[in-house]
Order: sequence, then C-alpha cells, then structure tokens
Amino acid sequence: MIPVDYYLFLSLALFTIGVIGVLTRRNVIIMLMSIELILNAVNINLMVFSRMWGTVDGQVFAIFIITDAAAEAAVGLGIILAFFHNRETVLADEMDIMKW
Amino acid sequence: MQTLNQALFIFFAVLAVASAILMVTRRNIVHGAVFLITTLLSTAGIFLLLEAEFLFIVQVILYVGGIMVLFVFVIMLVNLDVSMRQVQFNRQWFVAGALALVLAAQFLFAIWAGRGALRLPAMADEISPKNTEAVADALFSHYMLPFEIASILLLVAMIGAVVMAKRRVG
Amino acid sequence: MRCSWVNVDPAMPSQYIPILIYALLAAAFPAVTLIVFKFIRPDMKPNGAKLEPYECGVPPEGNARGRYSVRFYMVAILFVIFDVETIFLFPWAIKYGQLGVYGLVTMLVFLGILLIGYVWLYRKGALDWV
Amino acid sequence: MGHLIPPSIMPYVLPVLYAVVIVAVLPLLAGYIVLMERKVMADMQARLGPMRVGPHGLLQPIADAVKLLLKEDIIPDKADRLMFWFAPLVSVTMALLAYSALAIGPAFQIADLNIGLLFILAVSSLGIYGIVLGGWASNSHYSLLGALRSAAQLVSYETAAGLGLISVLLLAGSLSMKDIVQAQSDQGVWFGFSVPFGFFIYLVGSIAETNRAPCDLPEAESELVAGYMTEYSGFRWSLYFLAEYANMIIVAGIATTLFLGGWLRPGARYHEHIPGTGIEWLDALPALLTLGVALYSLKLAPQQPVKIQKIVMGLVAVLCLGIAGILAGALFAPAGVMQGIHGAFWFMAKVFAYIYAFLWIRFTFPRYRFDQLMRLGWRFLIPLALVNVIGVGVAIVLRQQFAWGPIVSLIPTTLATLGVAMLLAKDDAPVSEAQTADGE
Repeated sequence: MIPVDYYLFLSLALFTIGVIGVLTRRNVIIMLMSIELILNAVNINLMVFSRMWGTVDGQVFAIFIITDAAAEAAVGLGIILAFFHNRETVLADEMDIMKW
Repeated sequence: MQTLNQALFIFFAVLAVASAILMVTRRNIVHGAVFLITTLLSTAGIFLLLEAEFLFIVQVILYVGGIMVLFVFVIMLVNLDVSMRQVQFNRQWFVAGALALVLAAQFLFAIWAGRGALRLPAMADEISPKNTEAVADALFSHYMLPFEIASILLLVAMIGAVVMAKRRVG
Repeated sequence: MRCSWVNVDPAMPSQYIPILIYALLAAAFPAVTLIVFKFIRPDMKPNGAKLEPYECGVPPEGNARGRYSVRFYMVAILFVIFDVETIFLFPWAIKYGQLGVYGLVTMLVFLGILLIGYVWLYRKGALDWV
Repeated sequence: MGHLIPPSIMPYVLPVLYAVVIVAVLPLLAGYIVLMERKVMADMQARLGPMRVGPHGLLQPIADAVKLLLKEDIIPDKADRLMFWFAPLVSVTMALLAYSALAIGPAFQIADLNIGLLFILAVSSLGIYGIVLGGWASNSHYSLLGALRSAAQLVSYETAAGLGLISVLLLAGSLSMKDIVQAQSDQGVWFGFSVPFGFFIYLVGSIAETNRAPCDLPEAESELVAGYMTEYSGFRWSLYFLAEYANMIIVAGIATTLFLGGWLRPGARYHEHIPGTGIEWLDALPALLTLGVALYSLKLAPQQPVKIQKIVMGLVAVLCLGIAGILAGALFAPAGVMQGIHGAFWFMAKVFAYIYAFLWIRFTFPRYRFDQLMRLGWRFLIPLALVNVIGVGVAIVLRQQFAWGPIVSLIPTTLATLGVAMLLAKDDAPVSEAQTADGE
C-alpha cells in the first residue's frame, strides 16, 4: 500500500515547481500555467485526504478548485490578450506602465 | 495487484514531476503547454488510483480538455517567435528560486515529521454508493450554496474575459 | 458527510486495467506501423520545394506563426465556461430522479444566473462571429 | 483452458481479447466506411463509384491502405519535427481509446465504467490536441488557420451535444452505457422518441464535431486547401483520416446507445414465438437478412467480368453465409450468448444506419459558411439545448408529482422546445456579408 506521505511528497514537488515557475519565468503565460500547476498540487492533497477519511468532501472542493481555475484562466488570459494588444509583449517585467 | 498499483503510482508520479520540470524550463511555450497537459493527465491517473473516478473524468474534461485548450489558443494567438529569442528567466531568478526551495524545505520538514502517522484505510465496512453519485449527493445537499455561487463565479469570469478581449475587436 | 464509497483495497478500480492495456495497444498501433513502414517503403529524400509549406504553388510568404483573430479566443472562453456548467449538470442529471423538485429549483437558479450572462453576450454581440 | 490461465488474470482475458480485436478491425472498418461513402455518393449522383479493384470495388480500401502506407513521407523543413510526429498519433490514439467504454452488445465491452459516457466524451475531447498541434507544427498559414477553425468548431458543438445528451441522462439516471440501454429496455421506449429534440441537437452537434459536410469547414478544399492536414502526406495523413472515421463510429455509437436503444432489437416488447419452437419471430430477422445478402452476392458472383472477381464475390457470399450461420446458431444457444451476438448485430446495424444518415446529409446540403456555422451553434443550438434540458426536468417532476405517464409528460416539453426553436430561428436575422473576416 502506498502511504499518504508519498502523495504529499508528490504534491509538494509539483507545488514547488509551480512556485519556482511563477517566481522566475518572465513569460506571463508560463506564469499562469505554473499557477495551474500549483492548483493541481492542491487538488492531489484534497484527493488523498478525501480518500483517507472516506468522504467525498475533498472531491467536491476539488471540483470547485477546478471551476476556479477555469475562471482564473479565462480572465487572466483575457488580460494577457488585452495587454499584448497594447504593448506587443507577454513578458512580466516589461509590464511597467504603472511604475513611477 | 498491489505491485501494479505501486508501479502505476511511481509511473504517474515520475511522469508528472518530470513534465512539470520540463514545462517550467522549456523555451518553446507550446512544448511547455504540452508538458503541462502531460502533468495534468498523470495527475488524473493519480486520482484514479485514489478511486476518485468522477474527479478523474472532471480533471480530463475540464482541465485538459477545457482550460488547456484555452491556453493553447492564446499561445497560438500571440506571436511566439519573438519571445522565443528573449531571455526566459527574470533577473531575480536566483533569489526567487532559493526562496521557493526554502518554502519547500519547510513543507518537507512538516511532512517528514508527521510521516507514517497518516494511513489510507484499507477497507470500509458498509456497502457504498458509486463515486459519482456520492459526489452528486454531497454537491446537491451539503454544498448547494457553494454550487450556486460557482455559477456567479462563472458569470463574472465570462463577462470579465469577454470585456477584456473584446476591446481588440471593437 | 461520511459516505464511504470505498469498498476495496486501495487500488486502481479494476475495470480500468483492461482500459490501460487497451490504451497501450491503441497508442502502439499507429506508432509501430509508422516506424515499421518507414523501413519498408522506398525511401527517397525529398528536397527543395517539396519541403516548403504549401501555399498554392507560389513561394510561401512570411512566417505562419503570426497572429489570428481574437474571436477564436472568445469561442474558447465561452467553451470553457459552458463546459464547466455541463460538468455540473452531469451529476445533477444522474441524481435527478431522487432530487425531484429540489433538484429542479437548484438547477434553475444555477442555469438562471448563467443565462443572464448568455443574454448579455447575445445582446452585446459577442456571439456574432462566434 | 481454465488451468492454463491463473485465476487472478482470468477476468481480464476477454476484455483484452476485445481490445486486440477492436484495434485490428477498426482501421479496416474505417476503410470500408470510406468505400460505403463513395458508393452512396455515387448512387446519389447516378454513378457507379469504385468498380475496378475487386468486384464492385470491394477491395478498394485495402488497395488504398497499401498505397498510403508506401507513400513518400514528407516533413516540411520549417515544421516542428517532434510535434509534427506526435500530433497525428494523439488524434488516432484518442479516437481509438474512446471505444473502450462503448458497449457493442451486452457482452462485447472492454470495460463497463460507472462513468462510461463521460469517459468517451473526455477522451474524444482530447483529440482536439492532435488537430491543433498538427496545424501548429506544420508552420503553414493554411494549417494553422484550419487547425484553429477546426478546434473552434469542435468546442462550439461539443457544448451543444453535451447538453443534448444530458436530457437523456435525466431519464436514464446513469452514466454507464449498459445501464442507459437497460433503462430504455425498462421504460419500453427508445429515448430518441422521448426526447426528439435531444436527438436532433446531438445529431447536428455530432455532424459538426466530426467535421462532416455540411460542416466540413476545416477541410473546405475551396478555401483552406485541406485545413490542418495540408502539410501531412502519406501514412501520417491517413492517420488523421482514420481518426476522423473512427470518431464517426464513436458518435454513431453514442447516439445509438443513448437515443436508439443500443443493442435492443426493434420491437423489443413483441414476444410472439414461431409456432412449435422457443424462438421469437423477430429474432430470426438478423439471420434471414444476412442470408439474403449472401444469396444476392452469390447471384452476383457469376456476372463478374474477371475470374478473380468471381472468386472474391464468392468469398463474400461465403462470409455472409457464415455470419448468417452464426446468427442462426445463436438462436439455439443459451440466452446470454444469443443476446450477446444478436445485440452486437443490432448495435452495428443501428450504427451503420446513423452513418448512412450522415452521408445522406452530406450529399444533400450545401456547405455552411464559417460564421453561419458558429452562429447556428452558439445562438440556436445551445439555448435550444438548455430549454430542452429544463423542459425534460420539469416533465420528470410532473411525472413524479402528478403521476403523469412518461409519454404524456414529455409531449408538452417537446412542444415547448419546438416553440422556442421557432422563436430562435425567427430571431436569427440574415447574416451580413461583412462579417466573414477570419484573420488579420
């Protein structure tokens, strides 16, 4: 039997990779994809604890997280497209219109 | 059966982590998206190992078949060849990476400290409904209000995204 | 909310094992055929114009990875939103017999809220090319 | 046999056998659907269609397959080689994988999943990556535009088709393909008759989803050359083609299971026996039908011009005779075996009837313009499907609360949906010519 720890380690690995992606990449689309990775890692945790307690609450929460990810991706990518239209770039550190 | 289960877990886990790493490091963003799809699919496999059948299918339909399609569309919409030639990582990457690893180390310590305390139950005593129906039961009884609020979230997302993107058309 | 659907030893639900085998077969069939026939067929190295993208016989112009209409994005976003909605409808549909009037009202509220958005899009003309 | 196989593997032997059979047979079946398409087209245009290779062109698919396998394989210089290689494989694998939950008769199914229908939908929605990535990897204007269009069309109609299916799920109360057919057997009516609008929406949606004419915009030769397949050649091209035809069988299979009673025999409630035997009249039908086909091809065999064609036609007759024999023999076998074999026969018969409807539509209607197509999906089918789902929901509540009959409660629903359909169609003003621009 696979212990719960293994799932948690897997989730942690994905989470860390996602965080590193968000913090270090310049491309905003890849940053958004890394955020999806982070949400996904959270889903693994919810799923394994749901299995552990023998309830489905974790799974219901995971559905809501996926819904949330859909909303986030839709709006985030809309913003990226609008920005790309104005500035012809998708790099985060060039998005400095509001810098003083 | 048990060894098959473990083999599958290791396969899915290694696949997920490897393609996640590739996703973050690839220069070509389309390849990055494909690697993210691979990660999400292997996560779906993990869900199946945890007997969350309905979530497995939700993950495949919504995450892989829906959200990632959105990403792929946007990647095709923005010109990719320019960004391919640019520097991929920002200036603070070293500090940021170090901080992320520190965070990871903290979590690792926490899980390590509690290892072995958590176990998956082997068997349940009562005869149970099917997974999809169990999820539906929970969703439409206990979680009815969040469910309705989810539709407001979707409404807001729809309007927000269309307003954002529409500016280019009009 | 303690309803344990778990009644077997933690393992992949066993009816997925044939699917796993079938998936391997289904992936192997085209790949193997592709590789095997690579060695069988008379191999001629294509060159010159054959290797250029087809543009009705005239030399190809510019890079194809340019930018396209943002309307494709609108389709994708509406698809994602409605896809999420459909996914919520599936468990509702299979439980509907037991839920009765309560289920109907719940779903009417859910769909009603989304319908507001749909009508807004309709009036706004976002569905036009779309 | 039993002692050769360890008992722990025993339950997986049959499903794996089916899996092998499906992977082996499906490409052949797709080839013969191409032949069927060409023959039907020829018939509708008062031509003969393929006649040269084999009697009445019966060996044409095999010749085509050999040709495609041996054709030159070109990867354009500017293409992304990895993705170019990978994309058709994704397409075809996903198309094949969708079969795993399809119940071809009560006995022939790889796995009876609790979420069977969703599994099929999920897997076939992954096929879109094959299209988009293939179009992108080719690095050609036509390919990318075709891929985006194809993907846009696919996702638009997937929503409508999914909503059309939900109206049936309300009645069936399960996602397992077997249970859905069982529900139709229990309620004594094919759901296509209960929710005609669900069926209509799914029919239109499935035509658009499989990129068949009149919705074959992504491959419209007159404007986009070949859409996402423009740069593909030889066997890779045929992989995309195989995926398309496999998807056709899949949507036909879904429609058969959900709307046309799956493997149930037409007139499943009619139980009159042939006097003196335990055989029902209608159960004798499959054997008699195939026997008729066998006799007909036996009659055709001497008329063939070349000797080898005579032989091939004779072989076809023998094959049909063999199938007739199996179907007839099943009548005397135990009930389970008999239902398995006859169920598979009826299922395939309905699938082919559905595909025939596809072809009929293809050769009857002119092609849509892209904006008209998207308009039809988003402004007509989706609201109609939503109204239909709500209507069926209300009907079921009425049935529960006031004990209305299943048919009686669904008639107002159908009428209301019809009214909404007419309202929507009226509201859809003619499209202005200005809105056809695709790219920038």
